[in-house]
Amino acid sequence: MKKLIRDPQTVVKDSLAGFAAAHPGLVRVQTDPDYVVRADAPVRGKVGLVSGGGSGHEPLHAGFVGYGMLDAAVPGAVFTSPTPDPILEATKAVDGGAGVLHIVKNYTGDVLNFETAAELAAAEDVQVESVVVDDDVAVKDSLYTAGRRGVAGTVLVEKIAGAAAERGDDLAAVAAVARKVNDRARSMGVALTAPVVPHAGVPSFDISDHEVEIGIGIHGEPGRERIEWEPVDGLVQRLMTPILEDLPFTSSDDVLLFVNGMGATPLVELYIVYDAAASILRERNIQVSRSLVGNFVTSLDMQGCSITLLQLDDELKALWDAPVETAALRWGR
Amino acid sequence: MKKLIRDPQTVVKDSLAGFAAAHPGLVRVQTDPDYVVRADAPVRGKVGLVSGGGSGHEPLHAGFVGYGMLDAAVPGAVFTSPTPDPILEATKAVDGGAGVLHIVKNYTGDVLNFETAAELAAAEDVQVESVVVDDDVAVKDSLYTAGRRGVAGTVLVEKIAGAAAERGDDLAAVAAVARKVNDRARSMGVALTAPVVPHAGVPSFDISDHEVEIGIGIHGEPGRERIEWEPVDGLVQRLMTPILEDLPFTSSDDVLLFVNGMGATPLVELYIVYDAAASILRERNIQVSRSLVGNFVTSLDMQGCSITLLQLDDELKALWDAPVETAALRWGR
Amino acid sequence: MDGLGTDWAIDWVRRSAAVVGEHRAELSELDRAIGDGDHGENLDRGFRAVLAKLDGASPETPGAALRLVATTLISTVGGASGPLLGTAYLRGAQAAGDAERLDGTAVVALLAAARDGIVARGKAESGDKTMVDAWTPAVDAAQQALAAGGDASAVLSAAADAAESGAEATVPMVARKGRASYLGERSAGHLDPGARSSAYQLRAASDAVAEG
Amino acid sequence: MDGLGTDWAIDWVRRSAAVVGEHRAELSELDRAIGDGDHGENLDRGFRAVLAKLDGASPETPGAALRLVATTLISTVGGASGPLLGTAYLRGAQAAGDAERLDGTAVVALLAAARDGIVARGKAESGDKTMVDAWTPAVDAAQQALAAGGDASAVLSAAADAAESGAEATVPMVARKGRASYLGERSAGHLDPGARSSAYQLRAASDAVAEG
Ligand SMILES: Nc1ncnc2c1ncn2[C@@H]1O[C@H](COP(=O)(O)OP(=O)(O)O)[C@@H](O)[C@H]1O
Ligand SMILES: Nc1ncnc2c1ncn2[C@@H]1O[C@H](COP(=O)(O)OP(=O)(O)O)[C@@H](O)[C@H]1O
Ligand SMILES: [Mg+2]
Ligand SMILES: [Mg+2]
Ligand SMILES: [Mg+2]
Ligand SMILES: [Mg+2]
Repeated sequence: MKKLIRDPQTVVKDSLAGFAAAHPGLVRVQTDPDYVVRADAPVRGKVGLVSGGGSGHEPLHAGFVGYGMLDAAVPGAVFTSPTPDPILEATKAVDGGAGVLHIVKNYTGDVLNFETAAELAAAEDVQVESVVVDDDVAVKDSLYTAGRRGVAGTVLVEKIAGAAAERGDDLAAVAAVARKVNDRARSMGVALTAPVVPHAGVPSFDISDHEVEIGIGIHGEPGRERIEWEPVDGLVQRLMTPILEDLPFTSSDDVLLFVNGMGATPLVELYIVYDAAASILRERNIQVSRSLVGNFVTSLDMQGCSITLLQLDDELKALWDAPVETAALRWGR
Repeated sequence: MKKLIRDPQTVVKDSLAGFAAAHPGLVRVQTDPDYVVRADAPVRGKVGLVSGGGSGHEPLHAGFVGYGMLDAAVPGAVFTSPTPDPILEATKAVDGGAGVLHIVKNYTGDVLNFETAAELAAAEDVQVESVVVDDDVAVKDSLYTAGRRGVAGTVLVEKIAGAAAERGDDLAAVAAVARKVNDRARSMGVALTAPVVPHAGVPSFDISDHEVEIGIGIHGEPGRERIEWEPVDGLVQRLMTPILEDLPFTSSDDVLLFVNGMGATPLVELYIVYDAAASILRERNIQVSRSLVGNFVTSLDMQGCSITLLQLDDELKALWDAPVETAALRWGR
Repeated sequence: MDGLGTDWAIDWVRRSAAVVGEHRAELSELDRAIGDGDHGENLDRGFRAVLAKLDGASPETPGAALRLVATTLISTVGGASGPLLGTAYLRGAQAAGDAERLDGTAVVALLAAARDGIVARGKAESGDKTMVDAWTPAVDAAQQALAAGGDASAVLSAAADAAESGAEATVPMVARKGRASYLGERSAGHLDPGARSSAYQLRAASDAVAEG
Repeated sequence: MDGLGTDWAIDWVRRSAAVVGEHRAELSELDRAIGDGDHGENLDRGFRAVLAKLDGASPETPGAALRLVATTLISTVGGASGPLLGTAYLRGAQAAGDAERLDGTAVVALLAAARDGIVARGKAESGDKTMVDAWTPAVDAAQQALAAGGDASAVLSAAADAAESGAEATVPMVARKGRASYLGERSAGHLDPGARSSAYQLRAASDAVAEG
């Protein structure tokens, strides 16, 4: 295995050190336990937003810490949810008196560890609300399963809830906006290759040179189905159909179209995916009024992408357009 | 070969269609010949900036079209310089009466095709100046060679010259700033894997699972030297030493440190590279006052990175900090 | 004095750490097939931290030793298995209370409490292809061994055997909890990593009796 | 009437297009070794465009046919070879002027002008491992054949032979121009793709004589 690393054991710490050095005005990086907070945290009177999860999905989450988005990010080991300690410390560090929202991707590990941290925070008199993101339509949801995964839609939740917090919404209102985004967002992904986790040193699954995995997650889990490679329009149709049917999205809806790279797919391809997805929406008379294309919720060096649709309304558009200043998403300042 | 494409022959056109659809307020995409211009081009009285080159380096160049940076980008076929026609058309389309600067990466094909376009533009009474970017220290420069390649430093030239044009500098002044950036920028890269060009379908060079190429370019050319993989600090040292010695950068210099991903290297690794490079600068008492980390000048799905140092002064810092609004680089608005 | 003491508990912990370290690659490989490939890494990180903690501490009761395991796993493992196993050891420790020695009845109570803790947190049922499918047969077998007049040693030996068979029995199951559930039908045909590691830990508990 | 006419020129162009198409993969493979792997693709794109243009045009002189090749290559090939070969055909066309037929002297002048065009634009010298290393021996051989009393056919045949040997002779060279120069010493041991494609085009010119 070749990677630009020192040692598989120190990947997260070393990367955080670089992140701290590269963005001194934006964030502070705490160590032992490890988490990243806005340079000006805690912001008095503002609801604090904390997210986190396994590392390997960069820029998620640390790349979204800053004005108008997250107040703190808590990175676990690669693909492994963080433990409660750093979540608790981050929660306390960003509490400006208005309470803290935990944005948690729906994985058993993330949910359990954030849950424990929230209980511990409550015991220290920090008001915590939690929103669980589960936008991945590849996974069947039911009371008797682990439910849907949280994938790329997380960025949209973090951006929009962050804007709501920044405009002064209280904790219940910020949580409600976050849930609204999650309720209206649907995602699905395809992988051409599997990621290589540093401490494993081999691809997370084996796949031949002419096959793709449909319905993959962001942790190197195999997907729901393996098929022969086909040109982009067919692959995009396989992602779009379940997405469109699920909400469902219907004619004259107004959407944000988000094409997310898994980390090793060139931008030139992501824009081709965007083109294919936009055509499908055009046919269905669904209007795309906002868009996002790039590597935002990745799976190390996996090749592939996910598509996310978010049903917009005026409030969500205004919050999406509101200024944001983070390492990985920035506009308006 | 698996890629998220329709057909190797239509990769550039399909991707441009997606780019146009994703960024309607920012750019217009012209076809036959193909180029991308600012939505508000030509900007009256402002020097127009045109760059271009082979595709496959996205977001370079189209991702840098917009306020405060390029007025137009001219994409050739993958890894192949564009022909004079689209360069000429783009040049005319962005001429706001103050002349046009061509920013050309130093490759024989790019230089020759831009040269021809500039002659044709002059014949149509458009004033054109050209700046050739050649920041890659991996290549020995001499009168009797093709000279150094233009690599990641191109982004810095485009950003800073774009800011100079936006503040109202005339053509000679914008060209002078662009040359100043090029004179003070030095880059070098390392590859872990080779890119797969769509119409080739196989990696541009063969490399084993325990070797790396030092001193690579951005077109899948093999580098100067092949060595056994080693941990990041050693690799970064091999890039930094020639960079530092070349200008040379000396103690108490103030620099911009730019870690650029080649397209398929996870951000988590790029920040580790940043950490390693920043340590070396710290030891040498060189101050890092600006930084950039991400995939900006890529080589399709190559794994690897380049490091660029730019010696700063107050003017360059102010121009770097000036507002920019493009698909891939944005701040201040 | 009758029953298992603190030495047993400490030896259990050390043996668990050793067996997890030894099978780290196997556990991650099992997890690679139907999860995200980190289970061995996660538990090994946790148990190495437990050993480090143990060196600086001298728990005075089995319960104290297990509480140390619980808090350390919770604060070092992360993922799903960290809080689940952490809760198991925590509830086990609570069941053991301040007792200096645990007889068969106490051991059964400890195991049942641990299993209940996993279920309370993870909401998995038997047959969902999780570590519960090792723990529940283990608890059942332990109860039967006790009813048949077995002592602590017999109880643990029965639990370890049943956990092993339970883990094997996860192979044909279709996962309904944890990451493997994302695979749907494709999860069948693979052994659940958490069930396997649970079986290792229960075997360690039984093996430690000889020394206890 | 003596010498080569428009039919010859058109046949040359068609043969060049055919041979480039046939050897597209080989040319790209040569370029993959010491460049960026697109040389066959580039020229094939250009010559296919030339064929398309030719179908809608009926050039009246050899010069007009070569001018069509020149402008089409310049506007479709890109890269280094596009402007270089484009300039070669443009200068060749200029040398041919309005003549309806080209004798040996005119063919030598055409080849020399083409070569000079490449050198003027690309600044490569002999031995730099570029297409110049095919063109310069070709021009030299053509001049010798003419001096020895050869006609246009003999001149082209000598040029084609010399271009081929010239291309072969690039193998040991260390590149000093073009992308291959970035490899330094590592460029030795490989044949230059532009020299090979130039030799193919000159062979096509010679083969076309039979039909011209
Ligand atoms: N809801 C649950 N209840 C019980 N056990 C579970 C549950 N979810 C997951 N597990 C267990 O956790 C194991 C995976 O642990 P691990 O790989 O360390 O965590 P993660 O899935 O977060 O990567 C599974 O093999 C399974 O036995
Ligand atoms: N300065 C130069 N002078 C003459 N020929 C050159 C020069 N630079 C490159 N070439 C020729 O161009 C060929 C490469 O063409 P091609 O691959 O189409 O363009 P690119 O190098 O832009 O990808 C080389 O093999 C060489 O023969
Ligand atoms: Mg995990
Ligand atoms: Mg090329
Ligand atoms: Mg796991
Ligand atoms: Mg080439």
